[in-house]
Amino acid sequence: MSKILEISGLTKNYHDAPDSEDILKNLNLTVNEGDFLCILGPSGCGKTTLIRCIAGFEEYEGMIKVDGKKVEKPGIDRIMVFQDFNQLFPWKTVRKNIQYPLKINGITDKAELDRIAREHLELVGLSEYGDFYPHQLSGGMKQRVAIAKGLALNPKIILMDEPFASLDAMTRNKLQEELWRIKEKENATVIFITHNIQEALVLGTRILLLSKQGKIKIDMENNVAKPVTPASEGYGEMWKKFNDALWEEDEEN
Amino acid sequence: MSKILEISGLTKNYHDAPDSEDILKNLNLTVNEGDFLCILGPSGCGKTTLIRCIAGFEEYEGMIKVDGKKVEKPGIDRIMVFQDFNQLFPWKTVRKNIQYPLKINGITDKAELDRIAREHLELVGLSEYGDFYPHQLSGGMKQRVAIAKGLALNPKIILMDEPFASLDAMTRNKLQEELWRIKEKENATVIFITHNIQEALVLGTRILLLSKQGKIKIDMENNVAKPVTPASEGYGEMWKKFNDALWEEDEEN
Amino acid sequence: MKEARTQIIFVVCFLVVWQIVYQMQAFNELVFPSLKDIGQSFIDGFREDSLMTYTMYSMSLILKGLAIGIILAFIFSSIAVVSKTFQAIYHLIVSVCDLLPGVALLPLAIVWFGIGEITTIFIVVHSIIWPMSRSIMDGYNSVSKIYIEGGRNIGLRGFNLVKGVYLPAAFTHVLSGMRVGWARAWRALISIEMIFGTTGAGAGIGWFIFMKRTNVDIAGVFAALIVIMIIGIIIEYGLFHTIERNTVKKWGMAR
Amino acid sequence: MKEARTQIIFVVCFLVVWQIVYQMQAFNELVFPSLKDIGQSFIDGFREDSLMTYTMYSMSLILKGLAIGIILAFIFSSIAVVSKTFQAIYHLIVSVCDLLPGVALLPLAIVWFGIGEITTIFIVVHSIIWPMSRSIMDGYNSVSKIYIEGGRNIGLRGFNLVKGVYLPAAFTHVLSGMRVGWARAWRALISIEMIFGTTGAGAGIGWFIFMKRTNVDIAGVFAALIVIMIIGIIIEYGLFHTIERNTVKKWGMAR
Amino acid sequence: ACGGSDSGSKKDNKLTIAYQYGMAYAPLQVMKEQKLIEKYYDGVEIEWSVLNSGSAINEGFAGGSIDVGAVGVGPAITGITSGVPYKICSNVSAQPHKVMTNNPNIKSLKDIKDEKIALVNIGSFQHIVLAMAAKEQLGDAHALDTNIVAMSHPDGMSSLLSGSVECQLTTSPYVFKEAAEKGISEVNALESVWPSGNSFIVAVASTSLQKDNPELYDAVVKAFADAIDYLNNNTKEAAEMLCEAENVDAATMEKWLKDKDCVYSTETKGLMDFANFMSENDFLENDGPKDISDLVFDNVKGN
Ligand SMILES: Nc1ncnc2c1ncn2[C@@H]1O[C@H](COP(=O)(O)OP(=O)(O)OP(=O)(O)O)[C@@H](O)[C@H]1O
Ligand SMILES: Nc1ncnc2c1ncn2[C@@H]1O[C@H](COP(=O)(O)OP(=O)(O)OP(=O)(O)O)[C@@H](O)[C@H]1O
Ligand SMILES: [Mg+2]
Ligand SMILES: [Mg+2]
Repeated sequence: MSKILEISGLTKNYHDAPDSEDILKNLNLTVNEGDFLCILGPSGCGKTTLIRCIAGFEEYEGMIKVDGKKVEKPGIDRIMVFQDFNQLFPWKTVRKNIQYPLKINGITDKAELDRIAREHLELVGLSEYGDFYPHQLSGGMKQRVAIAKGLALNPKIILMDEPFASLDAMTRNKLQEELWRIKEKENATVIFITHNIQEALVLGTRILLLSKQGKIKIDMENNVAKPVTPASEGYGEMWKKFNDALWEEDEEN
Repeated sequence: MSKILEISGLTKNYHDAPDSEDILKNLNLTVNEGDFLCILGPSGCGKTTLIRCIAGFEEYEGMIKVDGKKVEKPGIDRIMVFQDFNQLFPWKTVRKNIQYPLKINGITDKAELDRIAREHLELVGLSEYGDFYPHQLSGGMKQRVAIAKGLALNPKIILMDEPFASLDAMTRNKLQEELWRIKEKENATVIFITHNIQEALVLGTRILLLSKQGKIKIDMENNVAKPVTPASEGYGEMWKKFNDALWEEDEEN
Repeated sequence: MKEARTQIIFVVCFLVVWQIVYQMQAFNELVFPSLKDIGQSFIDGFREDSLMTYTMYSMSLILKGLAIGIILAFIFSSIAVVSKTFQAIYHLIVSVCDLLPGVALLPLAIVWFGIGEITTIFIVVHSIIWPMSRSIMDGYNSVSKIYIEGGRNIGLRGFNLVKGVYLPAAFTHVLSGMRVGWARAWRALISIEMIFGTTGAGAGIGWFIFMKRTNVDIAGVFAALIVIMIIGIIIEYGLFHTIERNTVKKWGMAR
Repeated sequence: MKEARTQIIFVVCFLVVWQIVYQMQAFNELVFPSLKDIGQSFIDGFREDSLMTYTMYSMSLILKGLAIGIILAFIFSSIAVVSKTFQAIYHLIVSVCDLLPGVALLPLAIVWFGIGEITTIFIVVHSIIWPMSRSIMDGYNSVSKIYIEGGRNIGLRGFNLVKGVYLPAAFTHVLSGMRVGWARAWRALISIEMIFGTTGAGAGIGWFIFMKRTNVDIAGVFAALIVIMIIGIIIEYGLFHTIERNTVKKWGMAR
Repeated sequence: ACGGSDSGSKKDNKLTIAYQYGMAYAPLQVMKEQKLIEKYYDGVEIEWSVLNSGSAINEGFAGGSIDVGAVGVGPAITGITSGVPYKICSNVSAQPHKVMTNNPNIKSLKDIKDEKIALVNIGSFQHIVLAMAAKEQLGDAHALDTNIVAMSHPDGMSSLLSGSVECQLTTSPYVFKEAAEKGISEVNALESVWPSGNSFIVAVASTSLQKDNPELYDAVVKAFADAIDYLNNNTKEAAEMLCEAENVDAATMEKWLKDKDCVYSTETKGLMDFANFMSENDFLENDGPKDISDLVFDNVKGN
């Protein structure tokens, strides 16, 4: 498998105060094409910062290469679903929010656009909400539209920042399945931040545990056979490993 | 136990379109003082809308009484922690965000204010971030500050909208414990929205399952003895009951 | 509806107070005319003094000036978002030019553009382009970071980013700027007509005011002011409110 | 720093182009003076024509006018947030009054306030209170709902809510309005001084321009404009930028 | 007409005339209505502009966009001595100038202490005339400068009537209107220094017009003469023509036109005295004219 993402010596400091600390320090990471990389880690450890750097939103020291090319600005090859509820454009309806990125990227056929929007709205269970404006949606619904919008673009790399955090168990389950299906079909690479160890085990082909200053504490393949359930072989063991590491993390602070 | 909250015939429609549907329809609910009421339900079913009505942010039909008085506007007796990451005032530092509500409500002693802020920042693990502005925090950190701010006010009714959704398991566990402790100490009443059945079981003395249009599908006391763990007696049964009901919910749609 | 009722009641009260003050003879009649005189001047203005023609001429100048001013303000502000260098320069230009009153530039305008309509339009443009540019640039600078990132994320660059994200996201600022610009345009136009005069091309409502004043016909001046006010109300409640309702209010970005 | 460098380069280029145009004799020397003449007028202005006194006098009027205008704009806009009735009325007043040029109101002001400084200040206030009120009200109306709810949630009501939430949350709009107001104040003051003036109470920079213009001394006019520009640059980069850096930029609300 | 560079090519049939509003400019109104220039110069296309200040007209000349204009004596002298490329081509009118007051105790300039005097502008014709009177009667040309409030004639009138100022130096028709109000009286001040009939408004023409297109220039001069004749001989008809702009009935207009101080003439009067006074009393930044020929074209008669 080819390396789609290579990070070496990544250091990030927001420099917002004279004595501001490095958020990420000399981080090295390689991700292969088709990987589903889940990132766990305590709140504030730099997960979001890391994927923002990969997405091209932040200046950084060190080197991030996507497909061999240094990341300097955002690109349509890396689509990000943000953590924030307000990432939809409030001046566009839900449907337009999904179609607009497609239009910009060359899909102009009306029927095609409608089909894609319909399919993806159905996927996230919001078929009836196409004409709503974002401010008329609940938190979870906004988040689902953002996911639909990201997936509709069929990007090579999908960066997701706790996308399912505000969804109920059912919707979450369904979307997890869909995400996995789409990734497999398109052979996309997914980098996925979550606080849910179970979710990481269910989805990830590889799981990363980040600790303070972006130190990679655990970086391992997830060998539990898909589809993963709590009853799968090796699940309990893996779960405990990450859970313990996270607690340990906590005690260190 | 005295009834602190009485809701009868609550109907809510945003009237944002000529044919807009009722979000909540004829909802009846009574909450006793000291209750810890957890609300589960699929995304978009009206959980946020319900607690916004209780908090006094929405106009509604029907009757909501807090302590026997009709709710018409927000009041300092009902403190709400919103679902949105941007609920902190961006123009105040983290510490000021916590102290400002206290100042308004009559606590003017500098030392006292500092003590409260310090204690509560410690509580949510952000002692070092008192002088940061909200935009310098991660999503989970913002959420924790909002929780600290809400708790610092010692309100009689705490309304929380998925407050722990973006927190890692450890932080979440710790805050769950703290929340429970504070509630016990102050004999506060908590209404708590979550998507996590386990969380509902761990925290709630009473658990509500809402379905479309705010229909109350399950409303039961949580009799599992505290502290609740997945190993507690009755836990598995309860968990299954809610999980099944939620799946059923999903199939109905 | 309730809003309109309040406003009508207010206007009526205002008129009543006016008439009472008039009756009290607190001011010389030459400077404080009765409602009747003003009404009469208003009607005469349209019937005899071709106030309509003056008004239409002013409107046509305003529209030209506004169109040019708004378009230029948008173009420059948008370039300023795209290019940091241009932003530094344009910001300086705006800070400086916004302070120069049209009257002070009149000599230059006369020299550059002669004494025709163009000079008037130049002054009108001068009086709106800078405040509008400020509003637009301030708006652009306060667009929430997440929308910009959302736009860049889906591949928007340069002017497409401005059009697709900055502009709608800053629309409350932009609308605010348009309102200020519109008002400025009127004020500038009328002042210029009153200070500078008229040219062969035609005369506007400011000239009408000037003539009425020269003839110490204050009721006539008020009649002209009322025309301006009526136009203002039509534009504010007919145009701007409608735009607002169909944009920022519909989008949940303003109340 | 990079910004300042760009700006200095731009100014130098501008001056060079000016001098080249002058050398080409494209315009009559009377109306397009050389840099040397302007510079000379500038120096003479301070040395002989007490330009400094004029400037200080204008500044003192501006400050008074601005202070009154800003305070009134804040008070009225804030009442408008608290009371829907007042909002309807005030919105109407602003839409209407903002269109009336100071020159047209001058006769009334003279009658009401006599011929002293107060009349000038009145016109300055008139020229800033409406656009500022618009900016502030538009800003208040676009404050994100969640901040208002956050404020009401912790028990803020009425003016405390305005002070504690609306004002800081709308600060980009407010600053934008202050900048527009500041520029308007200058423009209004200079126009008024050019149209209406007294030598008794003191004379301002507009008066200086007027006299230079009467004497067809365009270099002198430019010298005065340069003084205005320099003041503008000091206020913009010394005051407004500092405020901006210590508020909205620090708060992450603007770039 | 854009820019000064094309002022040499004015030899076509276009002519831009700028004047100001009021009965002092009546000859231009007559020329316009009766197409007098067209009568003497076939096919000329005239653009008439009514500008509100002498400065604007001066700037128009400087920029080459005005060919003929009518301005006060003051701005004309200032313009010529500052190098604006024009000279006086004809006298236009004299108008009554009076100091009016609402304070019956003020009988002469000596009675004015810190009372305010409204007049149109510092450096204006009115200001200079006042200075002449001040020099004669108070010994110092600038004795009253601190009493001056600059405001337009109508503003001055309403201020006088409402008591905001005590005195106003004004001209027709305001002197007539004010005289008709009760409580307003005239201050004896100006007759001795600026006798009736002295030039108030003069016509100026660009030097390039005179040099490059003398026929058109002559047509303009003749037209002024005709218009002034018409005003003097057909006062009734002229009054009817002018009354609408002044918003009075024709009879009143006729009465105003027939006032002894309201003189329309092509001959300048007192021009050089005025220029000398300006130059001696710091009203000019540049050197004053040495000779009347510095101020007027050869065809102009008068002093
Ligand atoms: N814009 C910013 N300016 C300054 N510091 C920032 C900024 N954004 C984040 N930080 C800091 O960087 C650190 C990591 O933030 P980040 O958002 O990457 O955390 P995270 O791992 O995503 O946490 P969470 O799980 O809570 O979202 C935090 O300490 C935060 O204070
Ligand atoms: N401001 C609004 N205007 C119109 N409709 C709204 C508004 N807010 C919410 N809704 C609608 O009300 C319904 C319930 O929303 P609510 O936010 O209460 O859901 P929720 O149960 O909190 O969901 P989630 O778990 O996703 O946060 C949704 O269908 C939503 O579209
Ligand atoms: Mg994060
Ligand atoms: Mg919700």
